[in-house]
Amino acid sequence: MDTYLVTVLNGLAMGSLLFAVALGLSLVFGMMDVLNLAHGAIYLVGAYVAVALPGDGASPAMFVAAVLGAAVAGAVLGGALAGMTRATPHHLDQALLTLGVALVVAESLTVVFGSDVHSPAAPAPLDGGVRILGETYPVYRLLVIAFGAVLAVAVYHLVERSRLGAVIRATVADRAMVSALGVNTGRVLVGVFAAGAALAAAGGVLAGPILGAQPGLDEKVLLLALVVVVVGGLGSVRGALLGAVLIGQVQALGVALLPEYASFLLFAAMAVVLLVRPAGLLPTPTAVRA
Amino acid sequence: AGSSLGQTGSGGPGDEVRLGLLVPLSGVYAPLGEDMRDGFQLYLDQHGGKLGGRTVRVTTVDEGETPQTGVPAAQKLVTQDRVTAVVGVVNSATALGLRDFFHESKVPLLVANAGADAITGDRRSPYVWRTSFANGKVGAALGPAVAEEVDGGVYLITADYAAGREMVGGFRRAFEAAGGKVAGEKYTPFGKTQDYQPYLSAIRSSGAEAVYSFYAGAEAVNFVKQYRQFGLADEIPLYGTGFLTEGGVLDAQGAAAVGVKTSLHYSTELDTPRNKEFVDAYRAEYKELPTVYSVQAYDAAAALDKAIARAGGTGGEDIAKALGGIGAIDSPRGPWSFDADHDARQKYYLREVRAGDGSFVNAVVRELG
Amino acid sequence: MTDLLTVSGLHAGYAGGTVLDGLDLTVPAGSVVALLGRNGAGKTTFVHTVMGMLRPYSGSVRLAGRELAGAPAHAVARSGVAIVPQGRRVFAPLTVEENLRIAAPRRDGPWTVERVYELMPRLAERRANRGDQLSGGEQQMLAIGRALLRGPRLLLLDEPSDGLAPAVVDQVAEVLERLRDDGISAVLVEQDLHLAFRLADEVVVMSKGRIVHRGPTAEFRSDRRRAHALLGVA
Amino acid sequence: MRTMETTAPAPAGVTGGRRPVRRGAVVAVAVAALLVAAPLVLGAYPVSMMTRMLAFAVLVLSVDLLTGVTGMPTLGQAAYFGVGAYTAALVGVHLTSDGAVQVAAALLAGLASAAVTGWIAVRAHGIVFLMLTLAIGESVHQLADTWPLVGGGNGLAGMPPVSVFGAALPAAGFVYWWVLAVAAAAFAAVVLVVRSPYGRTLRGIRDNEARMRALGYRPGPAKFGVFCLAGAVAAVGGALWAAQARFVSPGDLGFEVAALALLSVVIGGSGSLWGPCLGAALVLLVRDNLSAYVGGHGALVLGLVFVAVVFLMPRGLAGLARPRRKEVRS
Amino acid sequence: MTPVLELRGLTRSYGSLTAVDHVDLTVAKGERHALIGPNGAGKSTLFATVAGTLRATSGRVLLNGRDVTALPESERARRGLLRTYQHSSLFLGCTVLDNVALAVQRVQRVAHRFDRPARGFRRTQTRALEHLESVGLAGRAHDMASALSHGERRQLEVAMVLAAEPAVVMFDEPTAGMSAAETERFVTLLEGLPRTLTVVIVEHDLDVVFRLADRVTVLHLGAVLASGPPAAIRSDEAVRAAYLGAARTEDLFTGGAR
Ligand SMILES: Nc1ncnc2c1ncn2[C@@H]1O[C@H](COP(=O)(O)OP(=O)(O)OP(=O)(O)O)[C@@H](O)[C@H]1O
Ligand SMILES: Nc1ncnc2c1ncn2[C@@H]1O[C@H](COP(=O)(O)OP(=O)(O)OP(=O)(O)O)[C@@H](O)[C@H]1O
Ligand SMILES: CC(C)C[C@H](N)C(=O)O
Ligand SMILES: [Mg+2]
Ligand SMILES: [Mg+2]
Repeated sequence: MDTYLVTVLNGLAMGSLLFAVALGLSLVFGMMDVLNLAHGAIYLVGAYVAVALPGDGASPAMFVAAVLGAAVAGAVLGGALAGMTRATPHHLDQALLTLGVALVVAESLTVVFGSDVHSPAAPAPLDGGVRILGETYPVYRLLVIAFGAVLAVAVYHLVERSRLGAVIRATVADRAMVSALGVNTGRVLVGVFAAGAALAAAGGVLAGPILGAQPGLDEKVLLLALVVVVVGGLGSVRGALLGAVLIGQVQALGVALLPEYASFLLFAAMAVVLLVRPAGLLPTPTAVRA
Repeated sequence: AGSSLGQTGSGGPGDEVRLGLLVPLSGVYAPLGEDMRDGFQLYLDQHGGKLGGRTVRVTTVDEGETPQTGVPAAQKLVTQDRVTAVVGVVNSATALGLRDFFHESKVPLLVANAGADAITGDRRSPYVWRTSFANGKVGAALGPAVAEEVDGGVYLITADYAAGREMVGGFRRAFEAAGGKVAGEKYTPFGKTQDYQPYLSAIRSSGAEAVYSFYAGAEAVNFVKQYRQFGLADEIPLYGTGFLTEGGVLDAQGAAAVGVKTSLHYSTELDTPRNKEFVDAYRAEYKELPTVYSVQAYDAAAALDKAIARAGGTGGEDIAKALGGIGAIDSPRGPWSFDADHDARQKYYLREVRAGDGSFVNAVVRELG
Repeated sequence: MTDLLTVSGLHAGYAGGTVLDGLDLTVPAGSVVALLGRNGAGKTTFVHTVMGMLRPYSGSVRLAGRELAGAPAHAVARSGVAIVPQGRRVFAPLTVEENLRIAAPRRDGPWTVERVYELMPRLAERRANRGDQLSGGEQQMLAIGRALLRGPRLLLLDEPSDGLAPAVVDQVAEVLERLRDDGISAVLVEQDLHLAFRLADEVVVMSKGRIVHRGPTAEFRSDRRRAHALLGVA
Repeated sequence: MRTMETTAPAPAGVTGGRRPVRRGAVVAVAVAALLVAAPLVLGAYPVSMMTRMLAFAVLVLSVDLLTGVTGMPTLGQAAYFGVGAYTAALVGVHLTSDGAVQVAAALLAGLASAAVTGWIAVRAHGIVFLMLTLAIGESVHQLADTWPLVGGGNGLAGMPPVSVFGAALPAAGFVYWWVLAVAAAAFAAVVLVVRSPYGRTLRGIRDNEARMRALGYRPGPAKFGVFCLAGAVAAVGGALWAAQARFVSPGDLGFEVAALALLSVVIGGSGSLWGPCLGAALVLLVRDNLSAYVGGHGALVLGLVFVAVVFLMPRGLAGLARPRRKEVRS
Repeated sequence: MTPVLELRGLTRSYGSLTAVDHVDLTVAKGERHALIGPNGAGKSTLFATVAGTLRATSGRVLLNGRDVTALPESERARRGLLRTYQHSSLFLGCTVLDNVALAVQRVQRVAHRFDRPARGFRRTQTRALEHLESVGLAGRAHDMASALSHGERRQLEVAMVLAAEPAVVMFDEPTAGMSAAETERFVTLLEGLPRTLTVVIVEHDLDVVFRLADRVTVLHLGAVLASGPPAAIRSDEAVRAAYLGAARTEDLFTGGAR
């Protein structure tokens, strides 16, 4: 039983990471209606920022600086993407465009960092483990859980409770009309995009000590984030959180309980959720149209 | 270029030999491919760009990650570039998928990594040779040693794909034959597992006295690191096939890998003059340590060197025939030769990860049977 | 009387096709111009082009002397133009309250959300409903309220009575009359001729992207036959 | 192959309908002639390359049928492509080298597997459909990767050269002609479906499913039908792929294949059928050939191509065939 | 007089709001029945509930005496119960002709044929063109529906629903957005329809209502406020207060003969 409790805890840590990464994707997709397939590549940029940190076991200050640096890099990339995706309103074209950017970014990272696997260490004071229920548990992962919780509360208030949030949602619904109300929608678009990408990149730094950095990680993370977003419901912060926690547990507890089916669990969970609730667990409320 | 309605064959005789190097330069296997390219090139450089006395022109193509890209790339080498022989191939499926093609084209293929047992087993071809290893044999080499060292059950864990199952299967047969007991086994989704905590918990509660595993690439890094982060490294010794701690993977694992024991047919730490000379040369050229992958390709060049010298001409058929009679190769890994299955008959070593000066190395503990 | 809006030589259309073919129109300050015409004449195209929601191929759109042609819609909006678009275009995922709030400029204007509610109490009742949970008429009210909140100098009304019950049309007419008296100018595209005649100082008739008639309202009403011919009714 | 006139949604203002059609027919005949003549002049490698392109184009065709015509973006067609390829390979290894039998078996297997899995997917829309098809694709991939009967991760080798009417086709050029013939038939079949009343029904579903219901349609069965059809077409593509490669592995039905197929549709201009086929050729060309010249950084080139397509060809390759017009904001 | 459409205690709520509240209504075969009422009275909701787009909260819908309350929308449409949308709901990526042909081919039972190109189905094509002709859109048959102006879309909406050969058709503000000329054509079109067809129409344009309707029902706050012949409704005080407001009787034009 205790074994499973630690697994549940670990599922929370993974869920927390997933949340940080999926949130940006969800905001950009659900609110700006752009399917940003470069999200994983931007995450990877963050992961490599963590790699580029001087030496293993950097100081916490250094680590925070890395998170901020990555966020800035992500924001710049996101802003650029926002500018580019304005060229077309079609989902599939946007997918093509952002995937193209993703390939270019990821491949450039390989040129710079090589194709070897990297695995940055957690900041020195956090690199140890604590005993929990008779098992050793990495301290760093506890910190990740806390981070996810703080992020969730902050973003929820910003997006679902403020005028800015309303402007963003309106911009998705009818960009030209928002513009006709005197709002520079271009800026809104760039802002949301940049914020989403900054979250992805910061998530990359944060996840660095757990998932490492290597070519191909971008796709895996993107896929997981997509699953989280779709399961949770597009565009809603609470949905992303719930989806992330659920998928985190599926990959931890589910795998522990049903190891033979481990490779099918992720998609099975997603299919079940979508069959029962096609719009995800907590979609932004949509009314029946008369 | 002529029409495409006739049979294809290798380039005709001539003074120059055209060789194809088919290694992954993109995708998850790219680090292996780069090492192989470097190893092959080193041999050529050391021999004035000649093999068997003939000038060699090498065409390198990207194998990619799967046969989707690997197979067409090989076809290009043979039918377009008309190479005499091809060296490389990391992915086992790609090697298996190319078997018929090389067999029918009568062009020799020297597999310098792909480990599937079947490449040189059931469907052996006179044109397909392997300078690397068979998965089952790498695993089997460690079986008796673990049975001897560990007093109690051993837990088996690996990625759920052909190579993983073959390596662990090979280990298990040899291990159980030597009287070992299996405490449990898990096959983790291949390429999809980032977090091993659920499995590590299961290992802990199984009461196993040791763990045997095979992973490669990012999975190897994550597994070994988490094995330490979750405190198992101090309690349950970890054994594995050498790929678990080889090359760039070990660099990424760093201190987390210290103490992991593996079996492999090579280590940079082999204390022989031949190896020292090789390591120094390699280091001087590429500013990094060689890996088993570099050696496998290096040795493929060596095998071709001998075969071309022996063969009457530079035709693929001649070389393929000649490969059977080249005898022992004096390799950095120690002397080895092709066996009847066209596989490398070679020694395996028990290696243990130790801290070297500034980096971590696979120290050689002893030779395995 | 000076002209607030001066449009000259306007060419515009979609995907390379031309709808407006060298259109000229002026709206004097403080007056309401009714823009009439059959379906597909190009009225909406004109309104969208003035608003900056559609970029013209060529031509000039001046608001109190300032050139706006080619400027993005938000810039046009900030210079004092507001639109009640055809088809309402309320923001479906936003509540009534949010729809109004995001329209209100940050500085104080003549209109507040509360005043809109007073004008159209139906909206107040439904303030927590999402935009797509409103009846057609309620959406139209919301679209009008949203434009009023901008406190514009120039109102572009694209069939504001569309879908409104007669009693509500009446109320809206009263408001617009008051606004006109306050000196706001408007371009009123309307199919409801009662409303158009009640509000407009001048009538402009469009056909196939061109202006085919312009004159004071009273004059237009005085010739039934011509009016019918212009509007395509026998 | 009556290709060119198939630009699915008729271009606005078909006032001069006659001439474009005739020009299209001329281009179609020319293209067909070039395709047929290719093996006579090209070497074995380019011809095998073109063979793969044709097989892949058939897969892409099925993706366009779902994505472009019916509005159901899919990442799962590689699964049926794989089912077809494995079926053909199994038939080849164990039963007969007859290409027609292999294609027929693959077609049935694709149809059946699409029918078994499709009913789940067709209930969804948009991104949810995309993710469900992805789930199907990944699950089938996982199955292929671990099922010993089909060789697991090592793939299925040992397929003899394909034979047609009893004659084995050992050389690349003959295999090419066989694949070309089958691909052309598949293309013609899909074109017919798309231009038929059923095709119109599918476009109606794409544009406004709720309205279809209000008109008395039952979109569910119609979508299920096209899903099965697309599964069958993809499987035929798989059989052709197997006929060329004579080897099948899980890599043939992985995510990468599914994604490239979907991207080919976008690059080609979704809904036009022939555009995506060109897109398929372009994508394979870049992936398999250009990569060699840029030291393994083929993905970089591919990425740049994707970006360039969006900016230079807003309506895909198919858009180039129509007069270019100024784009405007609305 | 045989009732073709009967609503018995039909109710539809959105959460706490009862948009349609125990409505009883009987429409006879061939009748031209107008439904009017203030904004938000529940007219569109009523249509959607009758058509089956929305499920009824309670109550029943009878078509030709058969209870269709449990049937999905498509089944009701197949039995001839159709409606237009207040916001045009078209197939914007298809041509104008295809929009109508979609309705025609369903009725002609060729919607799932794929043995010939659609062009080969002559009967479908001509029928669709006839319907376009009747609303004045024949000249735009090959344009994309998305290229139509607002009013043109309203016309297409009418053509589409008539092409589906309804037995009972519910028009939701069909002339909103139509110009005077187009409205006139619509009214003429309706007047020319055979009396085998039953029409229920929601309109705010009272000229249209009083020209067409045999009977008028007034909905207010979801419930029936009054129902009767046009003259009676016009003079009903309650209706005047709830809906009509100041009557607009003055003549639009001051000069010239009519
Ligand atoms: N999806 C919904 N959720 C909640 N309330 C709704 C929803 N749809 C409509 N309503 C409310 O139900 C009431 C009836 O709406 P309905 O659209 O039926 O009115 P209507 O009579 O057609 O009005 P109009 O003449 O303005 O079109 C309105 O007050 C509206 O706000
Ligand atoms: N997005 C578009 N793409 C192409 N053509 C369009 C588009 N929108 C409108 N049109 C065409 O432009 C012409 C003018 O349309 P517009 O909407 O300006 O007419 P309108 O006068 O407002 O008509 P209505 O009274 O029906 O609203 C019409 O012929 C219409 O078909
Ligand atoms: C050792 C590994 C890199 C082997 C490789 N995965 C293979 O397919 O055989
Ligand atoms: Mg208009
Ligand atoms: Mg209504």
